[in-house]
Amino acid sequence: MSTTKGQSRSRKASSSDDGPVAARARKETPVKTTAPSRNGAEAANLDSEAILDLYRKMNTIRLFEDAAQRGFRTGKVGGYLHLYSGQEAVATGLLAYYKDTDKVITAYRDHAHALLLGSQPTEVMAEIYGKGTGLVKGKGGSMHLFDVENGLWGGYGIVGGHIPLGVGMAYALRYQQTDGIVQLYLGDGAIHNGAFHEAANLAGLWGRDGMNPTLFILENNNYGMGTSVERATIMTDLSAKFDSYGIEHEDVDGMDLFAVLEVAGRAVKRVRETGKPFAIEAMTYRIAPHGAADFLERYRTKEEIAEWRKRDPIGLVEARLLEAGVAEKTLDEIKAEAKAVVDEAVRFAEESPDPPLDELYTDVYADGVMGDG
Amino acid sequence: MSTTKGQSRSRKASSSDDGPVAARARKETPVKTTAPSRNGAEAANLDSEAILDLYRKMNTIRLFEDAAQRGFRTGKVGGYLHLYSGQEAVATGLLAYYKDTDKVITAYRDHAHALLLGSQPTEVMAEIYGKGTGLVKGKGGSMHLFDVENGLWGGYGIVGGHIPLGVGMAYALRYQQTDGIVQLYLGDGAIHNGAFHEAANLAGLWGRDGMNPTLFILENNNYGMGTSVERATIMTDLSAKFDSYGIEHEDVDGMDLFAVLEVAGRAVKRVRETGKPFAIEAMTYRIAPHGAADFLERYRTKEEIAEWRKRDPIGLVEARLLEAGVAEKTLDEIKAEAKAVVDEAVRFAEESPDPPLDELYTDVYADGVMGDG
Amino acid sequence: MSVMTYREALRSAMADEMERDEAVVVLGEDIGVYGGTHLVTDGLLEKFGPKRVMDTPIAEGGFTGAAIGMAMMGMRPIVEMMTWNFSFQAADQIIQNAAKLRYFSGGQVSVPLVIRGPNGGGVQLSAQHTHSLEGFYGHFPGLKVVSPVTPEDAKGMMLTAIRDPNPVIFLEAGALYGTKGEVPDGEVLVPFGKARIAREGRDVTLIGYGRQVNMLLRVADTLAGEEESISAEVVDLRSIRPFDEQTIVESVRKTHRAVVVQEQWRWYSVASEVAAILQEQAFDDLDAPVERVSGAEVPAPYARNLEIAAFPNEKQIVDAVHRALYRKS
Amino acid sequence: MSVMTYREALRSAMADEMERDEAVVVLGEDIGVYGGTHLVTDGLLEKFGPKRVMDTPIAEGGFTGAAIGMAMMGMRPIVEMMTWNFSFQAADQIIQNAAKLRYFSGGQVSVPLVIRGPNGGGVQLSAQHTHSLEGFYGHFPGLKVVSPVTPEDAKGMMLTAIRDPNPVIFLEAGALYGTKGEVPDGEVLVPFGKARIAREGRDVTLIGYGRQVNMLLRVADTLAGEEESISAEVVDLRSIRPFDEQTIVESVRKTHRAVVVQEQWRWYSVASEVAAILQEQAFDDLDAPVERVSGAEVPAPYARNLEIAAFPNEKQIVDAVHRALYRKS
Ligand SMILES: Cc1ncc(C[n+]2csc(CCOP(=O)(O)OP(=O)(O)O)c2C)c(N)n1
Ligand SMILES: Cc1ncc(C[n+]2csc(CCOP(=O)(O)OP(=O)(O)O)c2C)c(N)n1
Ligand SMILES: [Mg+2]
Ligand SMILES: [Mg+2]
Repeated sequence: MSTTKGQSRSRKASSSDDGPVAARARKETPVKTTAPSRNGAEAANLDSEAILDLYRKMNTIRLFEDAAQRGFRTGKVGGYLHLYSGQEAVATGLLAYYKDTDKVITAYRDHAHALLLGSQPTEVMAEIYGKGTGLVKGKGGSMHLFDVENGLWGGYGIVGGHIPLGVGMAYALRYQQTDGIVQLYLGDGAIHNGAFHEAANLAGLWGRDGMNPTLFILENNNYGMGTSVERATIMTDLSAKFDSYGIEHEDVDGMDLFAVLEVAGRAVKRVRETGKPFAIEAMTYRIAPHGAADFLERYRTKEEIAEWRKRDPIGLVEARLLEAGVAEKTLDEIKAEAKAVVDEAVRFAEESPDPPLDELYTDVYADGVMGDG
Repeated sequence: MSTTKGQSRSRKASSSDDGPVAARARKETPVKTTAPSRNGAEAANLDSEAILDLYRKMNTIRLFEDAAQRGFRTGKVGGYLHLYSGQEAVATGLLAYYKDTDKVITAYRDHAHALLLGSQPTEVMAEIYGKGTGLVKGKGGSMHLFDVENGLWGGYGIVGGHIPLGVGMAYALRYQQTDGIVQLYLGDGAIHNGAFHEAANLAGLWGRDGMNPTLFILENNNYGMGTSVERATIMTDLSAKFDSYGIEHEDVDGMDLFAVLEVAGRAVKRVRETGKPFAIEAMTYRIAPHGAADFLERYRTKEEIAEWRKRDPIGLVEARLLEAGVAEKTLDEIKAEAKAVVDEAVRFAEESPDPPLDELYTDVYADGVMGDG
Repeated sequence: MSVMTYREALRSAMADEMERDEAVVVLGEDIGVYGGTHLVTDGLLEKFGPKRVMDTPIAEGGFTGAAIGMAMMGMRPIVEMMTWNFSFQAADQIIQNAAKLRYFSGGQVSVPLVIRGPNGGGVQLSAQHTHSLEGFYGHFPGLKVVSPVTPEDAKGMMLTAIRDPNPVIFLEAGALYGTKGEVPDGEVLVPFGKARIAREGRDVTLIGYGRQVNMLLRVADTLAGEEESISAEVVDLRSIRPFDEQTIVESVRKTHRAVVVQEQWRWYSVASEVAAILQEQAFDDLDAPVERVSGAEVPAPYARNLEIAAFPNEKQIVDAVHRALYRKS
Repeated sequence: MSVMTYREALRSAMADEMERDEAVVVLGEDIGVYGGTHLVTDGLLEKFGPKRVMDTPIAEGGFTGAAIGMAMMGMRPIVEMMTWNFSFQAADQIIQNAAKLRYFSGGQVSVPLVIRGPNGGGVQLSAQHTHSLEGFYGHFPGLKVVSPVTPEDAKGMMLTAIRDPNPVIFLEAGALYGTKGEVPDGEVLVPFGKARIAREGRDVTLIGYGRQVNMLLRVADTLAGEEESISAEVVDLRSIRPFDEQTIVESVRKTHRAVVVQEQWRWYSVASEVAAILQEQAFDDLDAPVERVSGAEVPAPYARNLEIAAFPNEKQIVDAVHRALYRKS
């Protein structure tokens, strides 16, 4: 535990040399809740079955990412490939509260979100392989996963660019009188982009009339590619930046599934009920490189990675389950099942055909103009 | 006095229904100094001669704007025309501390800045008239006044667009080891634009190493065209938005020249010495329409304008001077002199020739490529 | 039929569609309380209320992106760009999201969005406030780009735009908001991708769009009045993407000569494409090179005399016609 | 002469100029500690320190605007766009400020700025990460736009760009960073506005820029090897603005036929302009329409087979040449 609190505190603290204003801003944010919540599970009233299911999902994500990475290293996967490894607890905890009227939107690090929302691992892997059986027919690739039936609205490659979309989607959900909310994921690097600030201001403004049920989930893995938070801003208490838009916020230890579950449950309920935006900053870490082509990783030390690996989110859940008396064997079975799912996904992807060439010209326009089929 | 404090407080207070976060943010900003500072003049150690000179400048600005407005109404001036009337105390107080190593950059409401920095009123008016004798040869017009000899670096028409420029200029001033600072003016509407947020974050970041002597002057006249502050954001304490970038800030009654002088003196000194950015939010009001073509003004009431006119910045200085025993006659003489200066500017502008046609193709490139002379 | 201004034509199209379809909303800067800086949306707030007529902060990228999100959910937002000059701040949203979302979602998402506002110069707004962006946006697959000149087309094409399931860049002739014309009553939609023969002629084809079309019609009169009278056909492109190649090619097959006129800069522009198309598809029919008349290759100047010199004028066009007919001016 | 990669050529030009001139600085995302995502700036931080090699937050509009401000003050900033796809977020700064500042300041200000980075596709980055923006930026007066393909030009044109007193859009062939070539030692500047005859020929002129030039050279070989051998001249435009009209016109006066190839989309593009120029200035010399081969009119797809189909290929070009020579393929 102490490791992260150390990590996360030191990260926040890195702005101590920012002068009184930043210091004040830091003080002023709501009490941080990065402390582990023993009873997160209870708060989330999840029985051990439910927890085992989340554990299964986290394992599937990790193994899925490892397999995608192998596909890239062996030249079967092209383009960019951004892995979620290390951050599993965040999306797993948040999406445990997904309701079918909700919508989810994120950036390019989107495999986990698709898997958690119920997309077929086979089709997700096929998309990453660029096959016609892929989630978006091989047209988008790893960065552009969409499965609107299951609530996933992308998958975007331009940092900051998807944030205004999510805010507009949230407006539509209330305009259309649904009880849905938007789970909008962004990274610590995206928060310095103007698109975030313009969108957050609109969310706060529209939320005044209950017209903006946006739950911002800031996945602070301390790096935007190779640039650490403290090298990107001097006001490193990122969640406090939501104060400028009248958006309340809370921090959470993003490595601890149970802490995430607890905060997520409260936040989702509140956003759904009020129609006002809310923000969660999850302190997390990607143990994977930024992208599969990020070979050097000069921007961080092996030691730092090792420190965080000690708090691997899957390991933490495992410890808790064993502690709770779940048999080692049960966990091994689950891991085996997860592996089987991923192996099948890889097999499916490898054996799937390329998209038919005439797909090149479809889906440009919604109404067959200009050579669109 | 009470009027403004009422006005300004009510303006800040308008966020009281923004929920606890905004409320907290408001609380957390430094103590507001919108209260009038009787000794602002002393603090700025200005003798009455100096004050009379500032009074002269404010009158010149007001009469200049009235004349430009007449030019527009009579069809002699084209394009857009944005008047500074009502806001004179802000730039007059701030630029009283201009030093010749400093640079000034602002948006399109820029006539006063040029006049205060020592541009010839004749050439400024000629520019507004689109004449070849204008400050920028008739090529830019009212929105694009430049006089780099005197420290004016424009004059920009795209809201938010000039803010990153000012921050980069400030970096250059330190990189080149001068003691200059940048006075960067922006409006309350511009603060919602992404360009502001990206630039302010860079200013804070570069300021950490003393490489960003930017003095942000937020001229809060409560309207972005026809949109009031509280209709543009729910977190209406605009200066508090600088907290996100570790930039300290202070508010001032922008109608009171002496209050502005006091804050300006401290702020300019501090930015110059530290190389770190600082922000001043001046609560002010434009008694003129947004632009000369803003005829309806449906967005505000005659009563509101009348209320503010009671605190006309020129009237307030006048009262203080009379109180201090300056003779009415002296003030009348100054007004007459100011009028003479403006009349001469108009005569010059009207009699000046159009730019020669071959000017159309000059100043496109700094070296004569592609037809550029 | 009823006579209305270009401004009223746009407004009535929006009002009609808002009446007809709850999904249609309008958002932008000062379109509500202020009434719209060009009064195009005047009265809509009173009629449809603040949930459907939304004043926004000055954040073109943010509210354009939000409108894209609304459109993804099945709403039909109309974004007002106070002027198109401000759309550079929204270029990332328009080009990276609106234009491409349908493609990179494998057809799962569509973006029924209209972005409209005044385009082009002519009233001394100088460099930052004077752009003609037909080619700039027309370059990108996934967008539709139109530029009506008559009140009739303004209404008919706005109706089409609002019902279009794709993002539409609607470039209004800002200088013509006050001009009147006959407009058919009711739902008369004008399809995209169909150019309009504004005047029939035999000797030369004059091609343009937006406010240039009015100048081309004046030039056609002038040419008809010349000693050796020249009969000019005037084609109003109307739609930049999709583009009606057939109409201009057929016209040139008849006249054997073409002059294309635009306010925008020459390089990599609409006129470049028109010349390229004609030499590709009417190579043997052309008796002279396609002449191009474009804006001066400089940022727009402020001074009235310089601004006038920066835009195409009737004399330049007449001279171009004479060159195309190998006559001396 | 020394052999170096395209990447090394760019780096050595920047390093040389930074040595020579204190005013030159580099800024962008992950160009320092990370070494540059394409390693073009690798080593510069160690050599010149953090005040001259500045890692920035992800705020293209902000840091590009800041660089413009530095340039106004007499510094010579080089901005790295990690890829040009992100420049849409800086379009307002590039088009509204960098391109126009000198004009609307009446010549009081100049902006000696270089914005550089990889441009074009080919490695399955899909729709949002695949653009070829020569025409997009080339449209605007006030900007210079160049696109070198050889390591020699990469260095020579970068030296020219850094010393240019105007804003230069430097579009690198991202797919070619690793390709090697001979580069003259020392300060050998390559001027802008001068195209390069990459191969002499008699029967047809193949026109392109960037990585297409290499394909055109391969096609020229193919054509030479055909039964009825075709002698193709290959012109590398190099500079998009200013543009060398003379070289292509003279070549076509000789060959009477032209095929222009580009990765970017056809509509309102560089190829449109080339065709327009040739029909204007070589009307009587052209024995066939100028043929255009462009990228498929769709956002870039991800799947390898679709991406390959979306870009011009040798067969398409050969077919275009045959059409231009009225031969059947
Ligand atoms: C506008 C823009 N600039 C740069 C990039 C290149 N880029 C891709 S991911 C990334 C880092 C983003 O960091 P963060 O938001 O923290 O997300 P994370 O990768 O950590 O999940 C950058 C700079 C981009 N995609 N878009
Ligand atoms: C990006 C952009 N959007 C819209 C406009 C149109 N516009 C000109 S001034 C203005 C209001 C700006 O308000 P504020 O920043 O408060 O400055 P003020 O006019 O009050 O001095 C607007 C919306 C613009 N010039 N640029
Ligand atoms: Mg990150
Ligand atoms: Mg204002």
